[in-house]
Amino acid sequence: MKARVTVTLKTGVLDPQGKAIEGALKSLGVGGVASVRQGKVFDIELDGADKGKAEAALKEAAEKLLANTVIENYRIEVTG
Amino acid sequence: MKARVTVTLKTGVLDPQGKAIEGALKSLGVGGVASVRQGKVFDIELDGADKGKAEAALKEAAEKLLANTVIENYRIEVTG
Amino acid sequence: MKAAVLVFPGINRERDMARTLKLISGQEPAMVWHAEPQLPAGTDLVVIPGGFSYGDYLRCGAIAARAPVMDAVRAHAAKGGLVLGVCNGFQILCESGLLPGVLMRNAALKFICKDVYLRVERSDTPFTRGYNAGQVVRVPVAHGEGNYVADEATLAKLEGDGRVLYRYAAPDGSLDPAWNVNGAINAIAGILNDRGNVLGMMPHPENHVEAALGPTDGRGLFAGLVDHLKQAA
Amino acid sequence: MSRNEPRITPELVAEHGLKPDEYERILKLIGREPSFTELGIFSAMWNEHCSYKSSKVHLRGLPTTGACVIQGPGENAGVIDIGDGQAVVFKMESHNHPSFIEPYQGAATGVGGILRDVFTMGARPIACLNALSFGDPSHPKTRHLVSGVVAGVGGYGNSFGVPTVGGQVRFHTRYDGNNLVNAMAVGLADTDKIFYAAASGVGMPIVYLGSKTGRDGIHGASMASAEFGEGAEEKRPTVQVGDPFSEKLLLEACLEIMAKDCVIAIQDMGAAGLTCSAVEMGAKGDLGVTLELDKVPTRETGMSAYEMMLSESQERMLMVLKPEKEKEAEAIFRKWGLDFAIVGETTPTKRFIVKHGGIVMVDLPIKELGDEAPVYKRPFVEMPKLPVIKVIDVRPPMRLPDALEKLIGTPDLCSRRWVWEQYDHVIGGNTVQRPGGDSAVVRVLDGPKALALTADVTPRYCEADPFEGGKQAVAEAWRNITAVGGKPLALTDNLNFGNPERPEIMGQFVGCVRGIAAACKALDFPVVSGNVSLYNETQGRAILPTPTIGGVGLIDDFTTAATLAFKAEGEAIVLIGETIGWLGQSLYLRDLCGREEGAPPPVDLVEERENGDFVRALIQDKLATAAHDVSDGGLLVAVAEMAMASGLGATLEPAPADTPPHAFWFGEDQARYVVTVPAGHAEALLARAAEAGVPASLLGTVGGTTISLSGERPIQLKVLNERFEGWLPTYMAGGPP
Ligand SMILES: Nc1ncnc2c1ncn2[C@@H]1O[C@H](COP(=O)(O)OP(=O)(O)O)[C@@H](O)[C@H]1O
Ligand SMILES: [Mg+2]
Repeated sequence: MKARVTVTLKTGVLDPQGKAIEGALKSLGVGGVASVRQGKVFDIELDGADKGKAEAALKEAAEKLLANTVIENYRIEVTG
Repeated sequence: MKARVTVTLKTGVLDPQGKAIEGALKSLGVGGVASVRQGKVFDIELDGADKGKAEAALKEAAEKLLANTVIENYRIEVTG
Repeated sequence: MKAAVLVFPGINRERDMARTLKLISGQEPAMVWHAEPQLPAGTDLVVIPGGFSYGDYLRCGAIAARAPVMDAVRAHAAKGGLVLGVCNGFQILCESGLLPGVLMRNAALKFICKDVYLRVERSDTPFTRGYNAGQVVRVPVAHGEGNYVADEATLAKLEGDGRVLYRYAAPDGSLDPAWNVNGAINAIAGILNDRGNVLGMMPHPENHVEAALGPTDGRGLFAGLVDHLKQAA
Repeated sequence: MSRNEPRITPELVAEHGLKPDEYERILKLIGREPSFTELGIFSAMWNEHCSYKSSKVHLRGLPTTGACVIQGPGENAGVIDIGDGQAVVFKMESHNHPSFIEPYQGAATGVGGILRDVFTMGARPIACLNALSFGDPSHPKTRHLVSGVVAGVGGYGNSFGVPTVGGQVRFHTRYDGNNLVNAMAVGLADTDKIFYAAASGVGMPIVYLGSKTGRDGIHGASMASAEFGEGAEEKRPTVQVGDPFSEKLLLEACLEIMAKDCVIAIQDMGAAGLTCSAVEMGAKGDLGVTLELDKVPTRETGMSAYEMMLSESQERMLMVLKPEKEKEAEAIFRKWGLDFAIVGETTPTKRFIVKHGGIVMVDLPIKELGDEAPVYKRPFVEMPKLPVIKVIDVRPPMRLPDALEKLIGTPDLCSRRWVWEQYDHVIGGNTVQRPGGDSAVVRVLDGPKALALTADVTPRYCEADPFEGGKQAVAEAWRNITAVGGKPLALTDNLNFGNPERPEIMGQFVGCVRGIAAACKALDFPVVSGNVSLYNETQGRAILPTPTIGGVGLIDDFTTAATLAFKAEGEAIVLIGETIGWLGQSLYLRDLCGREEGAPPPVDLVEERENGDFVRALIQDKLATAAHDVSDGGLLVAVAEMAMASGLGATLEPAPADTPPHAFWFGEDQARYVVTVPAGHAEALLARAAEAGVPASLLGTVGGTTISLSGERPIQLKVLNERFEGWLPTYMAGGPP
């Protein structure tokens, strides 16, 4: 089974990376960029075919390791 | 306008970070993880309402900066 | 030797580099701001020093690689001018396309600062003529993303052309994964471009040049460059 | 005074951490009910962190003056004179709570904050140190905290570009719920180009520099403010995220405008950001300040005055600018891609006025905001002295070689390499002695001068006897500087304790501070800056009292600095100082006998000074080939460290007949050093010691690949090394605690 966990910064948390990228895009002359926030994706393959189980495992992975829940949110999608 | 650019490693490119996360998840006892690949997402706000223009700008951003096209693929979605 | 040291926002080893260049060549290098469209006239050697240009946000070296001054560096390299990129400089060179491959997170996923041993693979280049082929030199590394990766074709070409100049090795010069500090493929620490005038390397030879502070193995690289330029002149 | 702000209720006052009598004080001071924003400002200015209300009366007892002192406590950092027109600017600060919540960012922003304190004064940072205390290795959170904190300290310093050259790491169950992260930064400036916080001149522009303001770290009151904020937002985290890249730019930009003589006064925004910095600049300069919040660069929309005044967004500064330099200063900041905005001006009124959206949100007397903060003489009790452990009551649980092999691999004695290899400790090209020795040695510019830097404290001694423990922390820092041949000049402290409202904790605090003061006086080692961190407790259990001392010493010629590694076969090993075999509170007693007991070793400050001065002179006269102080673990551990650093072993003399061997080799008597001299020079050294009235005795001879004690099996260096280097990496990789 395939899944994607997307981890993004919570609103209001400073995103130095996004800020630097935003600046770079502007100075590269890419038009109309107002703001950039950077996040992470994890493409995960799981053994087994039980979607419920997979989701539980992914939630555990996100909580324990993939996301820093103090400053980040995460979203899980089982993609196939 | 809001958009998301997702950048992932091309198949075959080694991903030490993904590998390490995979190992960590296994040793945390998260069940059934077979493999992990890490990528990035950029949530971008754009000025203006022209979708075509926005997409062109995003493509330029991805090609010029956001992705290292030697090792990475990207995908653009205008989300709202 | 007329050296130009590039300064990008977030670069932080430019002083170390400038001091070493001065110490060994006797000449003060020019410090060149990233927004400059041109290099100082008569520049022999462009040095891209270490640090965290643009915080190393996005990818190491990615934003710096797209700065205006890099067009001038490309032009300089195209004319056969010498370019040396150390640490972040190496990353910037890869991102700018002047060198192939990329530098990924260290295999242990941690920043690492320690002395390493490098085996000098050949001595017939401007960047290694200060050493003997097979010589082992001790210099520090200080990086979180120095794990060199390239696709198989690129790697075969690099190896086939003898463009790997420095490799992480054991103190006796043997290759041993235990001494490959960041997990780089083929223990690659430094590579040359196809034309032989652009070198990128992760370790910091500029930090090992003064006897009063410890090993001086880094001197050879700079002394070799000085010799090369003298001879060329 | 303003629309749209919540009404002040007793609950709201309490949520701001203000006691009812403190609120009464506010009412009396301003003669009316404060606005919500004003309440926030009072709570920020009058909390423990900013006002030092529990500690102030005691800190007055610390000696803060001396021949080298240019600026003592009270500014962003202390400043000392090192000759040749050069000054060293340094301070230590804690980021304990944030690093427990979010270890990486908490530690990172701690480093960022202390760096800012140093470069605000016009100094370029040249070194960082860090003192870290973690819970028991077996506690489920410890590994996570260690890995996050160390990565955060490194992540910030490495990117900013300052070498992190020293520190301390310890583990103890009393830090389980409350780890400590103390970060120290050291910078170099010209004595005639130091910048201070006091504003001067009326009508001078106040400039906001650096990163934009967001809703970061708006503490206790964040809930209250959310109630009137726009719409239903997710609950905001109160952790700040560090941006070392911006800070590096801020450093370069600040040093550039300082060199161009644009600055009248400058102050970084640390705790309670805009509030503290603006009030301090005005109050110190006897001036009023007016701020126009509409001009403050923000990165979020709809921020209220309250939020802007209390935001702790990082990488920001406030500056009073010479008006004629405005364009020049702005151009420099723009070049570095930083925000630059004139947000206010100085006034003659001594009022602190804040306007937002055309409304005056704050109108307070600026001096009283700081000066009239409550000061408490909190009740304290001294704990009864603990009994002195008699050596005769400590049966050795194992033979000496086994004891050494075991001790050297314990969490508190093993190598910290795993930590400091994650710190760039060579950047700058001036690191003469890297981590792993007694003090780090960092060359000053091109030399020959160098600084000796160290951070020390032994919390278990402080717990057992706060006064002796406080003395010991200072003495050990002084000793570590001496052991590399440095002349100790001044120190910074970071006083980490539990809840001061508990008399026994206050007793620890008072005892430690008195001990520190006594040692500073006796050793001519003044305090020039520091930080107090109280309320370090969880569930009513306080941390061990941990007054970290950061010491700075001067070496005239760095090429003469001593290192601890043995140098050559056949050299004589000599012990300086007296050994009676003090086992109380020793690691031997704690970690091998399972007894965390007794009175700690007393510190005789006269002896400390005599022995130290003697050793320093030996090093400076190039007589000693290696030097190392004796601290945690005692004499045999010190010898083992010298051996491991060199790969050379030692053959040791038997313990004196009147001292049981385990007490001799593992006792933690103070004021001791181990030095080596070339073969044949031992007699002369002993004679020199006798003449100086300093106890000295021959301990053995360097050589071989083992440490040999008479009548015991030889201890293989290889085995020692494996144990010494093994524990931390193994533990961090998930191995046994
Ligand atoms: N957190 C740290 N960061 C950098 N260096 C450290 C850290 N902790 C310990 N070290 C280094 O490890 C060595 C041993 O530390 P410690 O046992 O506390 O020394 P000492 O007993 O001489 O005070 C010292 O050189 C010290 O600077
Ligand atoms: Mg010591």
